[in-house]
Amino acid sequence: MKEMTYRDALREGMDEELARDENVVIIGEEVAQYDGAYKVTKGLWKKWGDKRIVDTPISEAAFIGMGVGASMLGVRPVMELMFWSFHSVAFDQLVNNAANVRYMSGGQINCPIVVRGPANGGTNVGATHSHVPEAIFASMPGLKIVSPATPEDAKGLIKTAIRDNDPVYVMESTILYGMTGEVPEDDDFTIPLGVAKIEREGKDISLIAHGGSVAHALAAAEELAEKHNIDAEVINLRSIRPLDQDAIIKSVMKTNRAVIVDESKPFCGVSAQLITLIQEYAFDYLDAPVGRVCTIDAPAIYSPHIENEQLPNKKRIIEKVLTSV
Amino acid sequence: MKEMTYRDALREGMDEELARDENVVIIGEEVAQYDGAYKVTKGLWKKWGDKRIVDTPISEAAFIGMGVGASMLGVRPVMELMFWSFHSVAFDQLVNNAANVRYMSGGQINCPIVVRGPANGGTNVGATHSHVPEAIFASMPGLKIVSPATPEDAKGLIKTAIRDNDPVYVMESTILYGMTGEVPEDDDFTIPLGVAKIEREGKDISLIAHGGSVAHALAAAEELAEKHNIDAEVINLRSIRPLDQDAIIKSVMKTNRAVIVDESKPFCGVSAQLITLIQEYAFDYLDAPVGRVCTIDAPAIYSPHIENEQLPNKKRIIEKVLTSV
Amino acid sequence: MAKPAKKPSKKDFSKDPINKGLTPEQKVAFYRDMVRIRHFEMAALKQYNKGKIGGFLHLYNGQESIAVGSASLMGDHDHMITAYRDHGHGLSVGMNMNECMAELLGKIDGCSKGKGGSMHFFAPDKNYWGGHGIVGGQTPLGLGLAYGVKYLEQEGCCLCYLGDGAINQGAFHESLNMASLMDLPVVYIIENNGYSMGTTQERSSSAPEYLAKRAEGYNMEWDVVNGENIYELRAKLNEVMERARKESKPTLLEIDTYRYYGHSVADANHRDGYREVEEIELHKKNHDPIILFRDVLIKEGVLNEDSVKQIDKSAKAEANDAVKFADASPAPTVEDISKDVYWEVDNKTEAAQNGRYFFND
Amino acid sequence: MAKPAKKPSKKDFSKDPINKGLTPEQKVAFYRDMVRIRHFEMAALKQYNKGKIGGFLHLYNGQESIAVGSASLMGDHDHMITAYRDHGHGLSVGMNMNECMAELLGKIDGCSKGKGGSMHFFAPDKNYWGGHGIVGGQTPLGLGLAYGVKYLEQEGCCLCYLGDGAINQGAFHESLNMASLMDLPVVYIIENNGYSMGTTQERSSSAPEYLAKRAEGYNMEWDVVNGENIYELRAKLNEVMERARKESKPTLLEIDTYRYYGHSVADANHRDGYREVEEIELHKKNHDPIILFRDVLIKEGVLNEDSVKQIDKSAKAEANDAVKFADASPAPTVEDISKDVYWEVDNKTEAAQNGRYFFND
Ligand SMILES: Cc1ncc(C[n+]2csc(CCOP(=O)(O)OP(=O)(O)O)c2C)c(N)n1
Ligand SMILES: Cc1ncc(C[n+]2csc(CCOP(=O)(O)OP(=O)(O)O)c2C)c(N)n1
Ligand SMILES: [Mg+2]
Ligand SMILES: [Mg+2]
Repeated sequence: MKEMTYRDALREGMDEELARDENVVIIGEEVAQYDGAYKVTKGLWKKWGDKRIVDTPISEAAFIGMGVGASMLGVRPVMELMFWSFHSVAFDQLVNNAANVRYMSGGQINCPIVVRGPANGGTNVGATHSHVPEAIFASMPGLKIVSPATPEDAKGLIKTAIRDNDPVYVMESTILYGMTGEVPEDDDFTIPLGVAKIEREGKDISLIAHGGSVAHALAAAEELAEKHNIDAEVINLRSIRPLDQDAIIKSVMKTNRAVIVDESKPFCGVSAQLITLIQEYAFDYLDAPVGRVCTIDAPAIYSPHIENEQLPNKKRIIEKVLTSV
Repeated sequence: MKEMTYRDALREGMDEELARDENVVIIGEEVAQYDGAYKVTKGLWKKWGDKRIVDTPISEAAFIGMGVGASMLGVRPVMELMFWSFHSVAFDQLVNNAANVRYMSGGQINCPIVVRGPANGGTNVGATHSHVPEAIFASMPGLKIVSPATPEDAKGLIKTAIRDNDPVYVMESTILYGMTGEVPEDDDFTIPLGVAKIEREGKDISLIAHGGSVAHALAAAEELAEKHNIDAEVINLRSIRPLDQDAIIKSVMKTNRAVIVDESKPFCGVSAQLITLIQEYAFDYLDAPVGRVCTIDAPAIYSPHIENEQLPNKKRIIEKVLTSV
Repeated sequence: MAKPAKKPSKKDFSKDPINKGLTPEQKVAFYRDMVRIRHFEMAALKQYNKGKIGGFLHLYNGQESIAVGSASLMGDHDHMITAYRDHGHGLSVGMNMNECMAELLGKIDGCSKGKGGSMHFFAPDKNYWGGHGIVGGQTPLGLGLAYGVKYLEQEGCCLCYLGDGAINQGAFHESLNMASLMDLPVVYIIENNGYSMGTTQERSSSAPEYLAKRAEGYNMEWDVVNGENIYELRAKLNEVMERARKESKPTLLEIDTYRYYGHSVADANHRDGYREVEEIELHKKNHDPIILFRDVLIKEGVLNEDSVKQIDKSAKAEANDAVKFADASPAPTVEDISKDVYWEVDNKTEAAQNGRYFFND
Repeated sequence: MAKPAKKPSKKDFSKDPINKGLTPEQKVAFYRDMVRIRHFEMAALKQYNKGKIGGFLHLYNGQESIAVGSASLMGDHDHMITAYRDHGHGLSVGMNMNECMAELLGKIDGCSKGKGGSMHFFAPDKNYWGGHGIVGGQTPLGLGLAYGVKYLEQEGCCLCYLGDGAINQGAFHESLNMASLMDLPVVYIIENNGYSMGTTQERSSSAPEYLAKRAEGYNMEWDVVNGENIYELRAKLNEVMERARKESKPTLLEIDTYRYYGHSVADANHRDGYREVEEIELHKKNHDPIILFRDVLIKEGVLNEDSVKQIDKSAKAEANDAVKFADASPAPTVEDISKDVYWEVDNKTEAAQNGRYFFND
């Protein structure tokens, strides 16, 4: 094990896959010469050169489509969206082409493409730059959605995503880029899609989260234990689709209560899907409605004084848990 | 009351609003000289001329954005998307601009724009042309989503949408265009947003639907009554956002059981949001998990032999109800 | 303004090196393929009118020379991708009528197992990447195929087709810039039939005399082709394909052509609505690529009345057989709906062992 | 290739009719507004470095002449819309520093109540429609403002700004075609500062010598402007605004300019990363629009050393006062988060009486 940041874990994962497979290529705005807007690809261009690390114009529709097209021929593009928010100008390529071309061709084609970048609020960049689109993309059969919550996740999941033969959209978090944590040294270390991680065992309530919300859930769990004598289990989903439904249901059957912590907006968010599954598969085990802590239902506010209040945070999670137990 | 088709009801609604307010303008591909791809705007160009009924090139991003921009100045554009599926190439304008500009300007701006067109499967046009994006747009605060299920709805809701001072996205159905029904004659007839209609009263289970699914729910209710002695209540939501949550909860408190009929895909679909609300607000009234009948979770299949099986239909609803009671 | 007749070719392109060496068999094959496409489309129309085909049916009648001429130049590392008017392209690259007709009828033996339909023919084994329904949506994919060819260090190119209406989609503009900027071996081919649905070229594009001239804004080469003349088409296309393969330089080609039927079969306005019947008749009579090439080949002594009849008959028979094949093929089942979504799931790989992929309760 | 220096103006634009009649007061006002913008940006930078501004801060230093020159030509029915580098435009149309600084600090007295931040300044009462963060996203909105002006039968136009990197967004291409096709009174203005983040113009656009020449592909007029010269800018812009207002014809203008700071304040690579420090210094020294105009006005006898100092001092004071104002303004509350989402809800209209709008449990 070694200690590294989430950002470095992503980079190391990509670096190792670049070495392992010559068809892996990193493409996006400012990923090469500029080292990436958030420096996730730092040093890769110097190391791998123009062929493997490719800068593009500000033309998301064209370059995401380019990645999809190249992936049909067996190239394995890892595309950076500087922000996942910019999905709005490449939506057709992300949805109709990447998600549907296999189906529409009767299974003749597959797209081993990865699209990655940050998808989170909390950095005071306003409504257009703070989309959290897991729910939108996870609603599309044909796509896989992962959301690393720790440096370990970041490395293990990016490597799995690159090796996967379907389109995998990796939703990272600028807030987490600087987070440090232990990561296994093995350069074949991967984390399977569809397997959640129990970050903290507990018996009183299940807190189910992904991405940046996991840390908030864990912080809330600590305080709940200390101050309220509530022993919360915290589940880090790691991937949204495929989804580790078994882990969720098992946990809820044990704790009989759940709160979803999800940075999506509430309406048709990831939380809504999880609650739907829980009420269906653990109906008789529930002692109370499943609660949720989501982003307050409005476009993302800019103000640094208040934006964190709009997002799931420790305080809001604790309040919700206290009304749920 | 007079009998008319859903298509004619939409047209009559637009025609009346064109007469009522000179700032109303119809814009889209083939809406003028061609009378509309689905003939919803038939005759309007002949009647109103080039200024009020405007053909565009195949440039959805530009013309939707144009409509949003013009609406900021007080023009009231009613934009046709030939298919709602083409939202994929205008997503930024539909989401970031129409939904967020009011917020980002601190409430200085509003966008009285309507975007309308068909949003349904069942016409054998394959995955790229069969998107049912209510859930995606309803997840965006700032937008209003309506989905007329009958000719009466069509007329009343399109008129309300045009008079509304926020962006309203009207999701129609090509399958329903030819449906006939009674429509009030009053040319000031409107249907408020946020008020569901109980299409059929019942006491055993609530079937909650919108758009094209309402007819399936009603057909299923008839057969459930005749053959299975089950008295289903059928709720036509009419609008998804605002949502008539009271009507839903009241019904479920009465029937203690519910099945959502929703053409969205299941993952994070409208159904998931409704189930989340029901389990929260009617938790103690539920005798069984809320069930749902959605589009089978895959991209839309083309084959005319099987596509209707992928969609909610009478048979699938009845099966689901029988497992839920 | 109505669609003017095609401009006559200035040169005798039969003398172009790429055409000069053609054997009579090759020439006949081009002719036969055009005839086959036309019969396929006529058979499809019949099935549509019988209610056996769902959704849209966009016929290629009048434009056959483009797909056939293009496919005739494709080597192992050349690729093709187009929009929804895709039957001609598919047949040209070697798809058989059976799988194509079965697809239209939504049957399991269709090229896409009945999942794609008319707009979504695919044959990746023949370097044919579809068949795409969203206007302009194929243009970044075509860029990607060219990128892939270059990345894999193959000598090849991608032919990417779009309509005259499609040029006003944003993704196409972005693709042109990137193709030129990155020196990608893609040839964008505007099949200019003068209309996008019921809209004439002038009502959809504000552009110089030639749409392809927009290429200059991207420092990209461009040319215009009389699409009724398969020799001209091959000559000009060969040149730009060679530039793509050898120098990795993109081109924007505009091919003047015409469609005889409506935008799709459902388009009732196309006769004396947005265009005059006379216009259609004029094109059919004087500018039909099949008739014109037939006459050339007769003049060249490569075809005669008998062989023409024979080709016609066998193409027709092939199309009829395809209908029989399609009729006999089973429809997909409800279980089939959930297949072909994920490669890993279909292939039951280790990667697909965990988690839930489908959410049907 | 690095960014070359601006090409000197060929003509003496001070003699242009639009400039000839300017009063000394008007000229001084242009100068003062440029100085005010610069001081506002410097004050903002200071606040950012203190950690009081969140997110991005894109400074306008070096480009001030463009916003000021443009705003000086705007009449009642002329509108302005731009991207995220929007402070200069806002101040030019008459927004006051207080509301702008309060916005940067995320305060309730900000122009957008602290909801928009640096990238989203708006003043619809001054015909200023933002402030847009998605690259190119403002270009169809600008089209719509022009459409609105024409629809409402006003004599006016819309000035829509974008960067040299933004021209490769699809929506912009679509907008150019529609503007020309529909004869809409929009002036698209490329503020060409040579870089999109760390990417030089040559690495983002494959284009002829002038980016604006792409307009020819849409039958649209275009021109190039030396942005350091406010007289030239006003002369050329006035001409195309008049064409827009009177003939309802769009234009694509490219204005040669330069930014002194990084793409945003967070951009550390801009000094000896993607560009040399010498390049920055050269532009600052020889091509600064404020210094150049100051010198012109001194030569014209309109300004002198004293008045220059005075203007500088008062602009600086104004900026400092704005910081005080912003500091004193309260932050939005949690309740404020849910306001300004729907007009009907905010205005408690009858239409908003039914149904649930927000879904916070
Ligand atoms: C993004 C998008 N907008 C609209 C449509 C509907 N549509 C399909 S084809 C077509 C006309 C295209 O015309 P053109 O590009 O000239 O091709 P042609 O049909 O003539 O081959 C339209 C408007 C679509 N499929 N996708
Ligand atoms: C669609 C989209 N892609 C990427 C970005 C990130 N981004 C913001 S500004 C910018 C550079 C734009 O450069 P240019 O258009 O030249 O304008 P300038 O910053 O020089 O004023 C980029 C890549 C964005 N905001 N939106
Ligand atoms: Mg066409
Ligand atoms: Mg720039």
